[in-house]
Amino acid sequence: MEGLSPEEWTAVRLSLKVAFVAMTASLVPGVAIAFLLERGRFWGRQALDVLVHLPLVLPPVVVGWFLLIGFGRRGPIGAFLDEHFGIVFSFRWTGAALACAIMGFPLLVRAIRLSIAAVDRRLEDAAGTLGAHPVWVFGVVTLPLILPGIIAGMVLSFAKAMGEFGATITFVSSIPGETQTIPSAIYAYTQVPGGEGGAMRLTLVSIVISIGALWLSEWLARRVRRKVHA
Amino acid sequence: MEGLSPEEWTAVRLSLKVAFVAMTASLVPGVAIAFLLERGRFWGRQALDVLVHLPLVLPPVVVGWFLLIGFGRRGPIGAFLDEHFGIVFSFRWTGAALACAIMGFPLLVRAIRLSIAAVDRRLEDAAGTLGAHPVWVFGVVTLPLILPGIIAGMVLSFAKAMGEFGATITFVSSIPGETQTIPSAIYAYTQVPGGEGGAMRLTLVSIVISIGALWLSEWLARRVRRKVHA
Amino acid sequence: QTGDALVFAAASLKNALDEASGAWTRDTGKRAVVSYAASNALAKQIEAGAPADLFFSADLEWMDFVASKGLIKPESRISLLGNSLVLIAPKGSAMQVDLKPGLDLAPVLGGSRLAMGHADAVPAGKYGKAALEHLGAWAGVKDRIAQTENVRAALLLVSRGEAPLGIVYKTDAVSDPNVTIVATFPEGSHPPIVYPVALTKDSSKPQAASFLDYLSSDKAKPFFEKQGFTVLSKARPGS
Amino acid sequence: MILDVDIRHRQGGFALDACFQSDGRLTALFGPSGSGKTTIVNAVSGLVRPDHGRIAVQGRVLVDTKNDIVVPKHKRRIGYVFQEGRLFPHLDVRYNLLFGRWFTPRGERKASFDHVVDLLGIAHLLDRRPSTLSGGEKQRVAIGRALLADPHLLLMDEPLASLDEARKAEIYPYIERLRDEGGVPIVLVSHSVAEIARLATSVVVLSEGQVIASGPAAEVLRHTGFFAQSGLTEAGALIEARVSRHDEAYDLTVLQARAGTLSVPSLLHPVGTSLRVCLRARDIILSLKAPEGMSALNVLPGLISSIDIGEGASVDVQLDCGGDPVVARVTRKSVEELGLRPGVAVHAIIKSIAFDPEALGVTGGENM
Amino acid sequence: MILDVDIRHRQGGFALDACFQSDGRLTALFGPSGSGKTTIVNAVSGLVRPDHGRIAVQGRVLVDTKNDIVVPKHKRRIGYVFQEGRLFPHLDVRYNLLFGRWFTPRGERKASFDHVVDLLGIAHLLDRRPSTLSGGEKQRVAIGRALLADPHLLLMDEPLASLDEARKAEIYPYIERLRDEGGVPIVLVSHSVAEIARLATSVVVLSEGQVIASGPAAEVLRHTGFFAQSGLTEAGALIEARVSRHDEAYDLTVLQARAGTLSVPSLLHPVGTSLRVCLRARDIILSLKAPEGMSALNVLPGLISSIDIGEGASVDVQLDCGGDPVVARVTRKSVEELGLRPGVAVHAIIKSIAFDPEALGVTGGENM
Ligand SMILES: Nc1ncnc2c1ncn2[C@@H]1O[C@H](COP(=O)(O)OP(=O)(O)OP(=O)(O)O)[C@@H](O)[C@H]1O
Ligand SMILES: Nc1ncnc2c1ncn2[C@@H]1O[C@H](COP(=O)(O)OP(=O)(O)OP(=O)(O)O)[C@@H](O)[C@H]1O
Ligand SMILES: [Mg+2]
Ligand SMILES: [Mg+2]
Repeated sequence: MEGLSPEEWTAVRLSLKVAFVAMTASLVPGVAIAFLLERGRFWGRQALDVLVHLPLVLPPVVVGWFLLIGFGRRGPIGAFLDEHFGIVFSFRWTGAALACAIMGFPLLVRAIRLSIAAVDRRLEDAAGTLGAHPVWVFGVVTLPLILPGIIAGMVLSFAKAMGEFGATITFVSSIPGETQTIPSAIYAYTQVPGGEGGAMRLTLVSIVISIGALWLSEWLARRVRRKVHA
Repeated sequence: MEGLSPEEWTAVRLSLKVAFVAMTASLVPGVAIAFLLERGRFWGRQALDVLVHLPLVLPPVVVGWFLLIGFGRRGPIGAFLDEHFGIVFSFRWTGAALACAIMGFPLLVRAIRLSIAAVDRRLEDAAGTLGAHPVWVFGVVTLPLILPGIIAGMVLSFAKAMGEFGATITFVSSIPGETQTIPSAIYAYTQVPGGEGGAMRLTLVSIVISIGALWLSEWLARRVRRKVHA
Repeated sequence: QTGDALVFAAASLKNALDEASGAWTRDTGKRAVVSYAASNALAKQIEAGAPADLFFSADLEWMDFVASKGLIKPESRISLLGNSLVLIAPKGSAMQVDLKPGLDLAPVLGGSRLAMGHADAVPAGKYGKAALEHLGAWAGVKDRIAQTENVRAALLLVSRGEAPLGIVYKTDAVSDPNVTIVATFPEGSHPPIVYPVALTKDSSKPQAASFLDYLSSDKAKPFFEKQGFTVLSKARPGS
Repeated sequence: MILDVDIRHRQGGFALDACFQSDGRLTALFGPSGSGKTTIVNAVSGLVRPDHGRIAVQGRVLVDTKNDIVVPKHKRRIGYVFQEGRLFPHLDVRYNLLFGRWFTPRGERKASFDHVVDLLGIAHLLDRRPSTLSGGEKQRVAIGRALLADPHLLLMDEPLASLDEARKAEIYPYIERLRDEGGVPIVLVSHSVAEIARLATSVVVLSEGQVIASGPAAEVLRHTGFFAQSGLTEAGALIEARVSRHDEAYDLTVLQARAGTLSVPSLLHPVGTSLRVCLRARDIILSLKAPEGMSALNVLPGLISSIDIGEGASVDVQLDCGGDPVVARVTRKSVEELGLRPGVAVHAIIKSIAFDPEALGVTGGENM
Repeated sequence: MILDVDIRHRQGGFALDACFQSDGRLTALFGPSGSGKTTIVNAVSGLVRPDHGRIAVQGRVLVDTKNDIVVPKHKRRIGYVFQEGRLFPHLDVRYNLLFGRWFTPRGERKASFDHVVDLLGIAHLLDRRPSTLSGGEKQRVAIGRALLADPHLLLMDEPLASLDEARKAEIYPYIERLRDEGGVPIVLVSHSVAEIARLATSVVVLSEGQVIASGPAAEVLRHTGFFAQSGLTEAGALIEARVSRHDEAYDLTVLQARAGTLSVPSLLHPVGTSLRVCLRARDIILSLKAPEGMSALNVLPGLISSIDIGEGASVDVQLDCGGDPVVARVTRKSVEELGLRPGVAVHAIIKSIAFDPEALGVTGGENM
C-alpha cells in the first residue's frame, strides 16, 4: 500500500481539527445539559431530552438537512449568527465541526449524565456545609468526581466526529481542504469501481488515530481513577 | 399531512423490530465486553477496545461494506454461519439488526462500562465474604447496581438502531418489508423530487417513537434509582 | 413474496418506478419489490450475492462493473433512460450564463460556491466535471465547488440559496419551484447520461423478465417522461 | 439563646417533633439509635429542610417555615462532623482539611492548621487519599476539616465513637477550649454519658423523635432516671471546683469545692483554674462514720436531702455537701441497713482514682 | 488452636507484622486507631492477601503464601461485620439480612431469622432500604447479616461503636451465647476495655502493626499497663463466680466466688450459673479493717501479693483473695499512708452498684 496523497493528508489533518474542535466545543454545553437533564426538574425537561437524542434517532442526512435549514446562510440561526457575530458555518470547516458536535452530542451527554447520577450527593452536601456555594461545589467536588464520565464522553464525541459523514456532507458538502474530512474522502473512494484501495488506506488511518485517542483517554482515565480511588 | 402508506407502516414496524432485536441481542455481549474491558487485565484488551469503538470511528458505509464482505452469503463468516447454523444475515432483516447492533455497540458498552466503574467494589467484597461465588456476586450485586448504565446503554443502542442508515443500506440494501427501515425509506424519499413530505412524515414517526422509548427508559431508570437510593 | 421480482434501482428512479410497478401490478397482478439505494452500493451487493433479479443503475459505470464480473445477463441489458444536465440558480436569480467553450464561472460565483455532485463519485458530478472540462471552465472553478453526496443535495444547496449556482439533472431541476434553470449543458459536452437496466445472472423468476419488458414498453413510458427522463430505447412490443 | 429549635418533620414512618432551647456552649444530644439525633443535626446544618418550624442559632434565624426563611447551607457557617466521614475521595487529606478554609473570609481564619493537625495526630497522613485511611483516621480528618472551616457552630455526630481512649483524651481538652475560649458553640451527639458528663453544658435527651428532657447538664445528669433505659451508671452530680494546690510527691492535685477538698491524679492546670468535676453516682460510697484506715482519700460530709427510690436494686441518694449537690447510687439494702433517710448526716467516700480524665473538665467558670 | 495468624503485609508506609495464636472462643483485637486491626481482620476474611505468612482458623489453613494456598473469600465461611456497614443499597433490609443464607448449605442454616431480627430490634425496618436507616440501625442490620450467614468464624470490626448502651446490653448476651453455645468463634475489634473485659476470652493488643501482648483475657487485662497508653481504668481482674441465690426483697443476686460472696443487682440467670465477673481495679477500695456502717455490701478479705508501682499517682495492688486474683488501683499516697506492702492483710471493698451489666458476663465454665 502506498502512502497518502497530499490531498489525503489534508483530509486527515482537517478531520483531526474538526473532531478536536467538535469535541472541545461540545464539552461545556454537554456538561451543562447533562446536569440539567440529570438533576433539573423543570418544564420541558423531557423535550430537551428528546432534542438531545434526535441526532441519534434520525438518519444523519436528515440531521444535515435540518442543519442546513437552520444554520445555513439563509437559515434563521445561520443568518442571525452571520449578521451579529460574523460566524458562518456553511461551506466552512466550522460547519463540519458543528455537524460532528451535534451528532456526537447525545453520546457525550449520556456519558456525563451517567457519571453525575453516580456522584454521592452526600459529598456535595458536605461541601455545602463547609461554606461552598453550589457553583463552587460543582467546580471542586462534582466536576472532579465526574471526570471519568467526561473523558468517556469526549472519547465518544471524538470518535463519532472521526466517523461522521452523512450530516457533514449534507450540511457543508465536501470541499477539499475546507470540509472534506476522512469519511468524505473514503466515501468518494467507495463510489468508484476499484476505489477500495484508497478507502482502505484512509480507513487504516482512522483506525490508527482512534487507537491513539483511546490510548490517551485510557491513560487520562487511569490517572483520574488513581486520584479518586487510590 | 396524510397518514402513512401501508409501505411506510411496514417500514415502521420493521424498524421497531430491528431496533428492538438489535438492542436485545447486543445486551449480553455488551455487558460481558464492558466487564472485560473495565475489569479485565488480559493481553489484547486494548485491541478489543479499539475493535468495539471502530463502528463509531469509521463511516457507516465502510462498516456496512465490511459487513457485506464478512457476513454476506459469500463472506467467510456469513458462509460459515449459513452452512453450520443456517443463520443468514444477507439481505434479511436479521442483517439489518446485526448492522444496527454493531453500530450501537460502542455506545452500549461505554454506558455499561461507566456504570461498572462506579460500582463500589467493597460491596462486592462484602457479598464475597457472605459466601457468594464471583458469578453470583456479579448477578446479585454488580448487575443490579449497574442497571442504570444498562438502561442508558439500551436507550442509546435502540436510538442508534432507529437512526442507523449507512451501514444497513450498504449491507442489506433497502428491500421493502425485509430490510427497508425508516431511515432507508427516508433516504429514498430524499432522492426524488417531491419526497420531502414523505421524509418529514417518517421523521416525525421516528421522533414520536424515540419520545416513547425515552419516556419508557426514564420510567425504568426512576424505578431502578428508587430501588437503589430511596 | 418469493415470487415477486426484486429490483435493485438507483434511488433517483423512485418516483417513476413506484408508479410503473404499481401500474404493472394493477395490470397483471404480479408484484415487483424495489430496493432503492445508491448505484454503487447496489452493484457491490449484487457482487456479494444479493438475490436481486433486476439492476437499474443510474450510470453506465456501475452497470459495466457488474457486467464485467459476469453477474448480469448481457442480452437483457438495455440503456433505458436518458437525462440532461443543467445549470441552475435560486429562483429569481438574474444570472445569465452562456454555456459555450471558454466559459469562466469564477466571476459569476463571486466568493461563493458551485454546488454539484461529488466530481469523482456521484454520476451527476462526474458528468458535470466532464462538461466543465469540455467547456474549459473546470480549472477556473475546481477550487470553488461544493461537492455533495448526491445530486439531490446539490439541488438543495441551490434551492436554499446557499450556493448561487449548481449543476443537476434536468429531472431534479424542473421539479423544484425554488430554482430556475439558467442553461442546459450541450449534449456533446459530457458522456451521454444513461440509465441502463438488466436482468441479473441468477435471476430465474419469470416475473422479473416480464417486469423488464413492461418497463421498456410504451405503457411505462409516461411514468418516466412525467419525471423528466427521456426514454432512450425504442419501444418494444408490449408484454 | 444559643440554640433554639422547634421543628416537626416526617421521614417515612418516623415523626420528629423536637422543641428545645439551649444556651449551653456545648449541647449534647443523647438518645437511643433511631431517636432522631442525626435528623435534628441535619436540620440545623441545612441538609434536611424541616416540614414545619423554626431554628435559630445565636439569635440568627436559619429556618422559619412560617415566614419562608431557609438560609442555604453554605451560608450557615456550620461545621458538621458527619456520622459517616464523608471525606472528599478526590482530594488528599491536606486539601480535605483545607476545603472549608477556601470559603472562609480571610479575617475569620482563626484555627491553626498545624495545631489542629497535631492535635488529631494526622500529620503523617497529609498526603494520603481518604481511601487509604483506617476508620479512626478518617474520623479524625473529618473532625479537622470541620474545625478548620472556623464555623460559627460546630455539629458533631458521634465524632469520637471510633476513636481509642488515648486519642479521645487528647481531643477532649481541645473541644473544651473551643467551647470555652473560641466562642464556638458545639452540638455533640453522643452515646457516652461519660463523654456528655465531661463535655456538655446542656443536655437534650431524645426518645422516638421527642425531647424527653433538656436543660443544663448538671440538672439533667443528676436525674439518673433518664439514663436508666440506657442501662447506664455514668450519671451523677456535676460540681465546680478550683485547683488549690499540687502535691508533687504523690502526683496528686488537690481541688477545693464547696463540698470539701478532693484529691485527684495530678492535673496540669495551674492553681486557681476552675474545673467541673463529675461525681459519678456509682462511684460514691456512703458511710455513717468517717472512715479510717481506708485507701479512699476523699471524704465529703453532707446531709441527705432526698432519696429517689426507683425500680430494681438501686436507689439514688441526694446529698447536700456544703451547698454542692451530690448523688450516690447505692443498693436499697444498704439504705435500709444503714437507716438512711432525709436529714441523716453521712460521709460520701470517693476514690481519687475514680477521677479519670473523663470525669474532669476545664470550665470557663460559668458553664454549668 | 482456633486462630493462628502469622502474617507480614505492607500497605503504603504501614507495615503489619502480626503473629499470634488464640484458642479463645472470642478473641478481642485491641489497639489505637491505625494500629492494623482492620488489616488483620481483612486478611482473615480474604479481602486482603497478605504479602507473606499463614492464617489458619480451627486448623483449616486459609492462607499460606509459602505453599501458595489462598482460599477464595467466598469459600471461607467467615461472617464479617464491617467497620463501615457495607449494606447492599439495592436490597431492602430483609434481603440484606437473608443474603448470606442463599449461599449457606441448607443443613447449616441454624441462626433463626426471627430471633436475630428481634434481638437487634430491626423488625420494623425489614421493608426499608439501607439509605433510609440511621447510623445505629445500619450497624445492627450489618450485624444481623453476618450472623444469619451461619459463619464458621465471626469477624466484628467495632460493631457496637455506634450503638447506645441499652442496645449493647441486649446484644452482649447474644454474643456470649454464640461464643459459648453456638461454637462460632468470634474475633472482635473494640476500643472499649469494658466490652473486652466482658466478652473476650483472649486478647491481642496491637500497636503500630505489631502484637505487643496476647493471651487469655484474664491475664492480659490484669496488666493494666498495656492499657495505660489508652488512659483507661477499665482494666481489672476477671474472676469466676456462681449464682448462689436471689435476694428478691432487695432485688439483689448473691454470687459465690473463691474470694467470697458478692451481692450484685439482680440477674436473671438461674442459681448455679457460672459467671465471669470483672472486678475493675478502679472500683476497689482497700481497707485495713473490715468496714462498718458503710453502704458498700461487698467486702473481700485478702493478702497483698504484689504492688506494681507505675508512673503517676496510681499503683496497682495485686491481692490474693482466697485464690482469686484481684487488682485494686489506689493512689501512691494511700499505699504509703496505710503501709501497704506484700503480705499485708486487707479488705477489698466493692459497691454492688459497680457491677453494671457490662461487668458481668455468662461463661461456659472454662472461658477464661
Ligand atoms: N492503601 C493504603 N496505603 C497506605 N496506608 C494504608 C493503606 N491502607 C491502610 N493503610 C494504613 O494502615 C494502617 C492500619 O490500618 P487499619 O485500617 O488496619 O487500622 P485500624 O487498626 O483498623 O484503625 P482504626 O481503629 O482507626 O480503624 C493505618 O495507619 C492506615 O493508614
Ligand atoms: N428516608 C427515610 N425514610 C424513612 N425513615 C427514615 C428516613 N430517614 C431516616 N429515617 C428514620 O428516622 C429515624 C431517625 O433517624 P436518625 O438518623 O435521626 O437517628 P439517630 O438518632 O441519629 O440514630 P443513630 O444513633 O442510630 O444514628 C430512624 O428511625 C430512621 O429509621
Ligand atoms: Mg445518627
Ligand atoms: Mg479499623
